[in-house]
Amino acid sequence: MANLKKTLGLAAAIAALTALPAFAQDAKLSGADTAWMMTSSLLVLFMTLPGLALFYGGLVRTKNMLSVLMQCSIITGVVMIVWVVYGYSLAFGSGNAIYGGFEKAFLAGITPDTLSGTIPEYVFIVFQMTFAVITPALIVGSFAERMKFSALTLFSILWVTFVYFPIAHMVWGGGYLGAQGAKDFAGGTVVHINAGVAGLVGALVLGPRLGFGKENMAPHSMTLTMVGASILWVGWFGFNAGSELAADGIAGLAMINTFVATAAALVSWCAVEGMARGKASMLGAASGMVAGLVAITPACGFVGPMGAVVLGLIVSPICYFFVTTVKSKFGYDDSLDVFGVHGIGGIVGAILTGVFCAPSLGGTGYGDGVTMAHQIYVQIEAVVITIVWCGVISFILYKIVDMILGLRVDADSEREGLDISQHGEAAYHS
Amino acid sequence: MANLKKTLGLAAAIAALTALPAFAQDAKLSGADTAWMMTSSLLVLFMTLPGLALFYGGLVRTKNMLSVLMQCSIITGVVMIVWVVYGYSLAFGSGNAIYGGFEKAFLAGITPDTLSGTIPEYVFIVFQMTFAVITPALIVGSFAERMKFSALTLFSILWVTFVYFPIAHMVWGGGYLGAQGAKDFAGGTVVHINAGVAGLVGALVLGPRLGFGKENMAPHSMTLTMVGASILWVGWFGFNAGSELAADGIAGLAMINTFVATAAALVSWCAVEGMARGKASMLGAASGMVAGLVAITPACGFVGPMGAVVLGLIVSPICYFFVTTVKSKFGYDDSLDVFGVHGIGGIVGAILTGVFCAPSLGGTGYGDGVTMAHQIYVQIEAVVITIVWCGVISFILYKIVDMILGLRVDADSEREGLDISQHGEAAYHS
Amino acid sequence: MANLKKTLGLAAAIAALTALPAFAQDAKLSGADTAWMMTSSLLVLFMTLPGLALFYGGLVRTKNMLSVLMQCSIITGVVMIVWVVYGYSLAFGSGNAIYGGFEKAFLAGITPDTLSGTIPEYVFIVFQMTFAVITPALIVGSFAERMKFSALTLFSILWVTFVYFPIAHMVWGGGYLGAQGAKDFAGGTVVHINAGVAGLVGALVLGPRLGFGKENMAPHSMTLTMVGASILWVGWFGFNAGSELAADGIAGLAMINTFVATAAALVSWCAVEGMARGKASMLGAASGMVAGLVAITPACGFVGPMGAVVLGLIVSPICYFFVTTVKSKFGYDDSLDVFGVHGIGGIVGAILTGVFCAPSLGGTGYGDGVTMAHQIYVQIEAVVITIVWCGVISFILYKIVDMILGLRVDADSEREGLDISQHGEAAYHS
Amino acid sequence: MKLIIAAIKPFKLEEVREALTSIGVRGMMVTEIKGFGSQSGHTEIYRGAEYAVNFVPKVKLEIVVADGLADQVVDTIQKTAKTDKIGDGKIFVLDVAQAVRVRTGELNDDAL
Amino acid sequence: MKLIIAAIKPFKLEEVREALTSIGVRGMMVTEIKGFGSQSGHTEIYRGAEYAVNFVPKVKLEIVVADGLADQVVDTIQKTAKTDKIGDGKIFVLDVAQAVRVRTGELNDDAL
Amino acid sequence: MKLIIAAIKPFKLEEVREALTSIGVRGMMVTEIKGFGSQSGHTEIYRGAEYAVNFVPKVKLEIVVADGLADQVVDTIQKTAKTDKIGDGKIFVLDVAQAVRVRTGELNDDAL
Ligand SMILES: Nc1ncnc2c1ncn2[C@@H]1O[C@H](COP(=O)(O)OP(=O)(O)O)[C@@H](O)[C@H]1O
Ligand SMILES: Nc1ncnc2c1ncn2[C@@H]1O[C@H](COP(=O)(O)OP(=O)(O)O)[C@@H](O)[C@H]1O
Ligand SMILES: Nc1ncnc2c1ncn2[C@@H]1O[C@H](COP(=O)(O)OP(=O)(O)O)[C@@H](O)[C@H]1O
Repeated sequence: MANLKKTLGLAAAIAALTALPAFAQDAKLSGADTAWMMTSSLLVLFMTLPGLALFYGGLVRTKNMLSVLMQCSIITGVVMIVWVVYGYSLAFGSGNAIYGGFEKAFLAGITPDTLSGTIPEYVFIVFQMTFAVITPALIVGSFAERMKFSALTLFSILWVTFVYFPIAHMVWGGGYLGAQGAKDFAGGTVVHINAGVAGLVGALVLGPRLGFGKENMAPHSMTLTMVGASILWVGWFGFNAGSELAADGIAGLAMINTFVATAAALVSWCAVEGMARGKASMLGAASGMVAGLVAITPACGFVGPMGAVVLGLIVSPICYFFVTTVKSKFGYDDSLDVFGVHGIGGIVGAILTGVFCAPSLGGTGYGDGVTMAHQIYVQIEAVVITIVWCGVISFILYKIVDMILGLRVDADSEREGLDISQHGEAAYHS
Repeated sequence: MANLKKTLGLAAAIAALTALPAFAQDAKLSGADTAWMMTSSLLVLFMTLPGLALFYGGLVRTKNMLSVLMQCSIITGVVMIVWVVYGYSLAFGSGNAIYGGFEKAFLAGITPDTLSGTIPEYVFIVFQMTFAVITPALIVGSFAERMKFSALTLFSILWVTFVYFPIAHMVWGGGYLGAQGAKDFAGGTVVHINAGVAGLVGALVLGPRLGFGKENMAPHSMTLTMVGASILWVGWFGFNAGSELAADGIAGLAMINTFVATAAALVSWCAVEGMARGKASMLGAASGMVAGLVAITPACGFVGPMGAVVLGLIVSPICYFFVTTVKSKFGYDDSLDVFGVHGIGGIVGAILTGVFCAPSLGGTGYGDGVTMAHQIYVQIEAVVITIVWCGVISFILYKIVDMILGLRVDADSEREGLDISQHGEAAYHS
Repeated sequence: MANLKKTLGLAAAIAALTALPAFAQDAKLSGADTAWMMTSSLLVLFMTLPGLALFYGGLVRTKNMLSVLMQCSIITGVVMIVWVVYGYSLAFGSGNAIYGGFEKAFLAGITPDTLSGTIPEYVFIVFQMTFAVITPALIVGSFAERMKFSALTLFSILWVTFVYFPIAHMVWGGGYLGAQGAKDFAGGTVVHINAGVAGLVGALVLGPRLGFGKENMAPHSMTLTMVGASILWVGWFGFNAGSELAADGIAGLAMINTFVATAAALVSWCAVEGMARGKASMLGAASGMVAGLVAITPACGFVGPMGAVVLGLIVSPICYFFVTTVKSKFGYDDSLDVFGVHGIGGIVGAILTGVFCAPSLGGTGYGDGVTMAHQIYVQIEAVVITIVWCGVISFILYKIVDMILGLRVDADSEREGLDISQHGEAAYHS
Repeated sequence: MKLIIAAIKPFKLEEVREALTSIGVRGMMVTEIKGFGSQSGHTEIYRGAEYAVNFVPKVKLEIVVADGLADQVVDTIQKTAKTDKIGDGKIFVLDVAQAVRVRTGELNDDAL
Repeated sequence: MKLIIAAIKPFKLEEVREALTSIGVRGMMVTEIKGFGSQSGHTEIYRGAEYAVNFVPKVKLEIVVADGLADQVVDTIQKTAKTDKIGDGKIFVLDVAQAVRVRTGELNDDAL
Repeated sequence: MKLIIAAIKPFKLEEVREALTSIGVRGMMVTEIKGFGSQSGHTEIYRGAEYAVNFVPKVKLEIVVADGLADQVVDTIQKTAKTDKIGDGKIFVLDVAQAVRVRTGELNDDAL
């Protein structure tokens, strides 16, 4: 996606819809790219179900386990339907600088023979669909253990419609931010900062969990969290190397960077913990993995492997500082640190992308006449626009949902746990 | 597989074995198709181990967990051996309208250079092998928590030999049903209806579990069931998009349909539950996923994405009605609802394939001169033949195994649990 | 890798670095091979995290669960960094017969356009990197439940530097063993014998766990072990079929062999257990899977599917004999049978590769003028060199680490469990 | 008041609870325990290591009742939990000096 | 000495433990139990099969104290565990004949 | 009859069970508990949130024996479970009014 040639090619394709024959001449299906992109698409689904669901689920208490799994599942279900009904069109239709319009609603005019670059457009659609799914799923970590299931479902539909689709359009669909030259190879801004900010707003609007800071809220299964983090890593190659939309050398670059930045962030989180408290924990290692994955996401096709290692080494201490010191300072209850890891990690990655893509640092370089300073400026601009857009609209959407359905379960239901109170079942029996 | 051109190409290839040079001229290995089909093959193994094993295992009580995992494992082991020894030959040898004969027993005459269409024949063999494995593994859900391990092993070998291989030959191997024009893209009939019917017969022959309807038989780990369902979904892209045997636009179509039909079925199961009892459960969402996957299986290469959504929306309420109302009405103990989900979901999918492949509904259309009514007729014919063939022969095989080894463990072993009594170990310790 | 043409091609490529243009003419990127190798690389990561981590983790007691997960995680992190810093260069640089030198340290001179055969060199690097990661991770099973985390980390870095990289260079990087004609398609020697021997030495140096042979040390979750074994199987297709470095007929051969040898070993372990103690266990089936996977690793691109079945049938009884009878005879505490399964399985596989690659047994044949006897001789030579090199150096490294940090935790920490004492957290809460 | 402690087979729990409810018992505490007795355990083997599991899963009930009800409770448990197979369990009766309901502070028989 | 057995709501455990520590209690045994009483359970449905879960999760404390401390312990538990909602729990007091500290062999009040 | 309640270190369970069997104890109930006492727990940190785990895992034995055997049982447990380290556990003895074997209805000493 971040492959500008391809993005432009796509934009051109859209523009050329009225002049289809000319376009059809150029494009030819590549079986290899198709094979890779089908694999990438299923990998990103794998990230959400069961990857993210387990990563988050392991971190909550037993009584709320199923609620997390269910939230990830229902988001997957409804967002996919929304995507083919109007989401794809809003994000990737021609439209204006902010919204893509409804010309491709219900996937009108697309057949198995329609291409998007070198792959079937259906494959491009599903690949993008998995991104639209995982982004709202990431948010659930911030208000875990207290949100109503019905409210979550409604919020997710509204949120992708008014936050995700426009931002995706602005960055990838031919809209404002892409045109500014912001570099975001695989969705650091669109996915991670976006989810992180929406999560922070959610945590503030809903307020802390009952007993927060007093009761023991230790993860019910660190094992599942580790499995989830590992699956996220494995699936993330679809996310990052898949964002090249082809099986080529840049995809290979994105892949090696996704390996080594994550490895470095894992190690540096362990190192920081080791220094700060004498022991490296599994939760630390898992958090480091995710922080590294988040940070390399915007950068993975632009920086060199050594830049990726440094990026990974840097991001963990910063996120560590946020989830330990900053959060407890401000006292908000971002249950599973969506903001601290995805938001902060995404911001660090977005800005450092502007640094490490310098050829002198092993990167693939800047656009014609663009300096590092200018690139960093553009990166920050994209970050700020995302934060503001996402923060304001998410806040409004939470309030609307609160008025319609109520965001939060009552105290007794929260004490009993969401599994019983919201879903009428328990995660484990003997 | 259901790709008729390819199936015919394959049949031709088989027929042309005596005229190999002519065939060899046309065929050329496609690296892209090979890459995708290798990926697809391992995805279908992933569906069985650990996907299906966890989906089923999570649903039984702790004391029977390992028995389910072991049943899935041993079936995987023995059916793979049977497959390369004679199964592939029986299913895909030239033979007659019902059986393929023994010409390719022990994979005679096949080398790394032998092609099947555009991929190495070895890859075609393993892809088909994974289907032969998962089908009997699906059955174990119906008589879970009471069947002897030795009996299960023997039954599985007999069942693939006398039920699966002939039906696979009839549908895909150049036999009777394929010739009738029945549309089954990825195995709705061969895999799901087949397994569902064999499961129902098994549940009836073995009788209900001790304490059925009285004791609490709640799933020991809904978490594992959710993980299993998610893995099934991820792996199913190998199953469905892999059945195109190529990385092309139709594979892309099969993939998008496998995404959206499943999403729709997940949502509609939750919606039905929400209306019926006020709460949507994780088991419901997982069941919806599987029902959607089953239903789209025969249709995935023939219908459009909107048809797939509708198909998904329809199948869940029907399966829900079966696993809640019908089953309790008749009082049989299909422990994990193999018939209610795979059997019924498969039948719904097979028949609706005849409907939604209509071009007016976004489908890829019918054969020359075939009307929707005729196609539906042919679909029903294939369903009925499968039900009768599978039902009768499965019944006989259960009885034979019962005479030789006894199908069911004694009451004390059942109370103690199959893990200790059949395998001498326990799933969990501290 | 074991594909000699390719290995030579690679060696040639390295040699030709000064004559790059000539080389560049021949080489052309294959999208299909790239797609398959990217998939293979992520599959091998999947084997380690979470596959191997769960396989091992399930086998330890609850109180040591996280320590196993952490050991696998930290090895993944540090070895990846070491690999791009100097490991790849030591293993695959031109160098001498034993070491590859530092010319490619920090991946100097490699860009997204650099090819290795038909794939981007970056992809080759990550594929090989995943092998370098899983090998030391395999070792941790032997001294599980008693090793210090800091000692493990240091040992792993030293071990890959002084044992793994040289042996990888000798076999695959243009060094001594490859030149002798030893056949090792996917790493039976480099990975499995190597890890098995290092594990045995570790178990001997650290001594048995407190309470070994007296207390109940039953696996805390056979479920997780089964999941781990299944993931290993699924990921192993990347390991084995990926070692062809291309999506072609030999990759297909490696794949079918990896299916059927594993199936056969699974069945034969169950059969042996069934005969020896009347019951087949899940741990037996999982052990059989891994033994089969290990044994087919060196052979998978050289033998026919029927040879693979026989190889699988043979390996399980031999490993079974080691983990039950031999181990208890000698009384060493190889906690999770790294030597008994990986070491012995690897040796059996390496030697039988020399047998079953005979064309008369369905194999792809020997080099010009090489007899079966000579091939077996060469195979044994490679095994012995690996055992001696690895055994001696590993022993020295354990002793060095013991002097610097101490290898083993104190008795109270061991009783309390490594999760609390080394990592300050517990795997499960309610 | 009496405290009645009973170890029974797990699958009998529901039946016993219902029988007790029907004779007027209004509360109890239930714990999953490992029982050791004449009913023998089983052997598990993990890769050659043999573990004798000497304990069998049981459920322990603890019920406090007014003195007058004690005999009937013992009797009901004994009759309902019985399967005539070894390992059916035991019932023990102890004296209780005082009982308090946390919610209200009510004492003794009123607290039950 | 007295054995004080209390069934309380799980989320009250920490608070009660702290309150008891502050009045001089130096040890206890804590067990997760399933409680049955007037507080009703809930219903779970799994694919049409309905299971009435009649038990609610509780925590059981067992504390042995010198006779003189017993009343204060009962009182403290009652006050601290109370939420005024049904299901707050019960406290029972039994007589203990003897106490021994394993490590030292000390007896009775010295063992506590 | 006496009810002997003992909290011991989990890894001592097998040893104690064997020692008791050898002096004629024929049954017991075993529960995994969380112990609170002078042996301190540990601290766990999860992403900056610190949890003091004040409880240490212990195993509780409950054994009913004839009056004559009680002293020997207490003694055996004390000697076998002892490691001379803090947290070795406690033993308490209570009077039992009645015992019943569910299978046969046998009473008191015959029921044990
Ligand atoms: N002396 C005892 N003290 C405490 N509990 C006992 C005692 N004897 C038996 N039990 C409990 O009763 C259960 C059943 O006892 P067991 O001797 O196996 O069977 P039965 O009562 O039928 O002879 C045991 O598993 C144990 O939990
Ligand atoms: N008679 C009893 N014997 C033993 N435990 C009891 C008894 N009655 C209640 N309990 C315990 O006390 C808990 C709370 O009792 P319940 O009747 O639900 O509420 P409340 O005490 O507020 O009326 C129960 O869950 C159970 O564990
Ligand atoms: N007063 C008490 N009442 C009940 N159980 C106790 C009491 N004191 C200690 N225990 C139990 O005994 C265990 C060991 O006691 P602790 O004070 O830690 O060590 P020690 O007995 O060696 O001084 C505790 O973990 C707890 O389970």
